[in-house]
This record gives sequence, structure tokens and C-alpha cells, in this order.
Amino acid sequence: MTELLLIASAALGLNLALSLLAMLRQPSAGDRMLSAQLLGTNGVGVMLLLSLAQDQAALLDVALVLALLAAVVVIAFTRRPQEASHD
Amino acid sequence: MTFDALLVLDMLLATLMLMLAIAALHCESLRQGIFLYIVFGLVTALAWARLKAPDVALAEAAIGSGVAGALLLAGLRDRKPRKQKSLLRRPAWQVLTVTYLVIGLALTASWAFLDAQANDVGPRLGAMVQAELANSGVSNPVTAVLLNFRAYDTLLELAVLLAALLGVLALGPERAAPRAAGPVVHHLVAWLTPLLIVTAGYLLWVGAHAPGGAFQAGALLAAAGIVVRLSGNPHNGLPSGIWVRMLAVAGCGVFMFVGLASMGGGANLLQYPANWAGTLILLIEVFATLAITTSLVLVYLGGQPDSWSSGRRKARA
Amino acid sequence: MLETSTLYGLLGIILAALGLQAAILQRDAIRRILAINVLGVGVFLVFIATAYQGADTPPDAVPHALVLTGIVVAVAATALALGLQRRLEILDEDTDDE
Amino acid sequence: MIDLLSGVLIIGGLFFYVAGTIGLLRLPDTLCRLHAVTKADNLGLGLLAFGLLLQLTDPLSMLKVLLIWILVLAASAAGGQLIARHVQREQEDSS
Repeated sequence: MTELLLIASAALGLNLALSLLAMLRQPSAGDRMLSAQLLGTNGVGVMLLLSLAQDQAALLDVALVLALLAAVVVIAFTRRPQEASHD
Repeated sequence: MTFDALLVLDMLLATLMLMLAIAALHCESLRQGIFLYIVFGLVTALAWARLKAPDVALAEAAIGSGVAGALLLAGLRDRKPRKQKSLLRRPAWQVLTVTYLVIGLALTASWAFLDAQANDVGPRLGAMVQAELANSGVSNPVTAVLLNFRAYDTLLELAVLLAALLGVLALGPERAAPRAAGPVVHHLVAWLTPLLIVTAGYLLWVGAHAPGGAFQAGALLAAAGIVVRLSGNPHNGLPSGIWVRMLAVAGCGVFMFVGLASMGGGANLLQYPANWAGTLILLIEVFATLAITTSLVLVYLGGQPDSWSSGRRKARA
Repeated sequence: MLETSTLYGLLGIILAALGLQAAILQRDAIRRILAINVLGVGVFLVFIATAYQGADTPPDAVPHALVLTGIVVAVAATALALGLQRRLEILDEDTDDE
Repeated sequence: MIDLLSGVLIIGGLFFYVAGTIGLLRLPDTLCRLHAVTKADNLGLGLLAFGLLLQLTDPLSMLKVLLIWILVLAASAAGGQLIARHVQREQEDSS
């Protein structure tokens, strides 16, 4: 089982690299945030798998914090400063 | 088989970190650079998890990619759009000289690192920590080091944070608040904030026996303050007036008080009585969390909150 | 065979070198702040790599605690530096207006 | 038996992750990509989370895994909305 978990986390890591590549190819603001979300979920997935593979329950907390902070980062990226308000 | 998969994961994480660092440092658009730095923080957190440093992974996830990312984005917004300078190139001779010097430095450091690894003899401090852990009042070795064995470091760290806060406060009024957000952001913030606060409380509590503690909890609470601010709420969750200042110095203050009180009992500075250690550590951590939160939210505001100076401004007008 | 701690330690040194180079060569303040943060992560990686003692032994807690302290100090320094750069930006604007 | 089931779930989760990335790489415009990514990615994490749940024994850990999944679902739903709005505004700005 541990082997499967490790292989799966390596595969997710590769997927993370690919989605990063996708982002670098299309650097419009919307795509960037989109891949931010994808990268966040990818990171949470790897963290969950590592938690079980290395038998470290604490990594579940790290995954939880990552998920929370991914939401914070999405808000930080989509907010605009006051000066730009025209609507 | 197990080993192979781990090696693949290691190589992937290493390659990703390298590529992300280079891209973040040298890409055309600074906004994209900051974005890449946040992703770099995410991958770094994975590397910490892989190296069995869950405490550091928690702090990296909360501070390294979360709070630092929000700070850098706020810094970017301070720029007027017309002034967003493109990459300024230096003359080739400067680039070459610096690059060669840095490569030389890196080679020397690598040699020192490999040499230290090859001649790995003598006891590690970690063994001493494990041996004394039972007397520290907590069972998480990292918390024991931070708040008992090397409590001086942590006290001074809180002092550094306070100094940085004073520096930022001296620079003038706060950044302009973002305009009020639409319903989607409001709802997201409305359920994200309580979750951040509950998770922070949980991390503070488990810090005694599992990864977590004051820094991680403080960073999460600060993230809660930052999202409230980002949603356009002018109050940012901090109390007003004198209470904010009290909270900002509470970490250092309570820490010093406990340290001095232990001297009164005949021990050295910051040498807690063994049967009280657990309680005292929790007390210090609670106030350290509050101080870290207050400091991080205030430095995110980037200056004195408007509510502090409104009295003075009215007097001038 | 490449040891895990060697891999991550050397990676840390390379990252620190990249950060240092960019911190010296870049001209833009925020880019320099970013570079110093990358430099910091590189140094932390060397610490955590030395703490790692294999899959079955618990790692050394002392470098972990040092790095935790380092992360908080790094974010404090970043915030102060960004505050200073904002002040510079405001001063620039004032001189432009005259 | 449980190992087999959770293995299948994890591999199924991986499949959706990869599908999300391919969507990001191949679909023609941002809003299409948004659709592909938010759907596939959350299903990916969902299957993965259920695969892991079968391996866990501690109720608190199980609760955490469930919470993480719900959190990512909600954040992605709200985030998708925000990103779509942002894209729309940028298009208005540029036109």
C-alpha cells in the first residue's frame, strides 16, 4: 500500500509540474488564478498521500492549512485596490 | 520499489523548486513573479513534509506562501501602474563578476556541507533534546526547544517582530483599504474566517504534543485578519486604541515576566520549575500567538491604522 | 547512491546562491525582497536537510526550531522592507509633482 | 479487500487530476478551462480523500480529511465564480 501511495504522490507531483507549465504558457490573469487553484488542490493531494505513506498524522493538519490558505490566496489575487473601482 | 518512488518524488520536488525559484526571480512581470513565489512556497511546504519537518511545513504553508504572498501583493499594489518598471539590465561585466563570485561561494559551501556530512561524528543536540524531553513540560520536541530549552531565541524573535512592527508604524498611515467586496467574497470570508480561527486554536492547543504552536496559530489568525481586510471591512478584526498596543507587546511582556518570575524563585532567567513548565509554556504561547497575530495584521496594514490618527487629523483640520 | 539529505542540502545551497545573485543584480526593490526570501528558503533547506536522519529515525528537533524562528523573522523583515519601499514610492510621487 | 478498493479510488482520483491538467492545457479559452479544472480537480481530490478515508482508523483524522475535501470544494466553487468575474472585468477593460 505504501508503494502505491508513494507512486501516486510522485504522479501528482508530476501533474503539479504539468499544470505549472500550462500556466506559464497562458499567462493571462484568469488562467493564472485558475492554475493557482489547481496547484493548491494538487498540493493538498500530495500532502494527504505523504501523510499516509510516511505515517505522519500531522501532515493532515498541514493539508488543512494549505487548503485554507489556498482560499486566502485566491481572495488576495482577485481583489483590486480602491483606486480601480469603477463599477 | 518503495525507494524508487521516493527518489522520483524527491527529484521532482527538487526540479520544481529550482525552476520555480529561477522563474520567480527572473520573469518579466513582477505580478507573475509573486505568483510563482507563492507556488514555490507550496512546493517548499511539500519538501518540508517529505523531510519529516511537519512543524516547519505548517509554518511554511501559513506564513511562507500565505501571509508573505499577501504582503508582497499589497506591496505590488503600492506601485502606481505607470511606474511598473520593466526589468532593468545591468552591464555584462557586473553580471559576470557577481555570478562567478556567487558560484564560488556556492561551491565552497557545498564542499563544506559534503565534508560535514562525510565526517558526521559526535552527539547531536537532537539526542539531548530527546533525553530531556520529559522534563520540558511538553512532548513535542520542537515546542520544547522553542519555549523551554532555547527560550531565549524565541523571546528575541518576538522582540524582532515587535521591532519590525514599530518600524512599519513609524512609516506613516496605513494603506488604503480595498473597496467593499461583492456577495461571493463576503460569503467566502464569512465562513473562511471562523474556520481559520478554529484551526488556529486547534494548532495552538496541539502544539504541546504534536506539530503546531504559537507561530502557526498566530499566522493563521493573521490570515483571518487579512481576509477580513481584503473583503473591504475597515475593522480588520483588531480591537481599537490602547488594546491593540497592549496585544502587540503582550508576547514579549508575558515572556519576560515569566522569565523574571522564575529568577525570583531562585532559578536562572527562563528556567521554569519542572512541575509548572507545561502551564507556563501554554500561557506564554497564548500571548505569543496574540502578539504575532496583531503584529502581522498591523504590518499588513502597512502603517498606523486610520483609527489611531483620526483624533489628531481632526485637531489639525 | 544519492542520500536524501545530500540532495536537499545541495538544492538549498543552489537556491541560496540564486537568491543572492538576484538580490545583488536586480534593481527593483520588490524583486530584491523576493530574492532575499528565496535566499532564506535555501538556507532553511540546508538546516532541515542536516536534521533529516533517514526514514526510520526521528529527525533532529533543534534545526527545526531554528528554522521556525527564521521563517517568522524573514516575514517580519519582508514586511518592514515592503513598508520602506512604499514610503520611497510615496516620496517619489511627491518629487514628481513638484 | 479494503486496500484494493482504496487503491482503485486513489487511482481514479489521479485520473481526474490528470484530466483537469489536460483540460487546462488543451481547452481553447479561460472559461472552458475554468469549467474543466473546477469539475475534474474536485472530483479528483474527492476520490483520493475517500480512498484515504478507508485506510484511516482515527476518527479525528477522518474528520479532518472530510473537512479538507469540503473546504476545497467550497473554496473552488467560490473561487471559480471570482475568477470568472475577474476574467469578465478584464475583457471589459480591454475592449
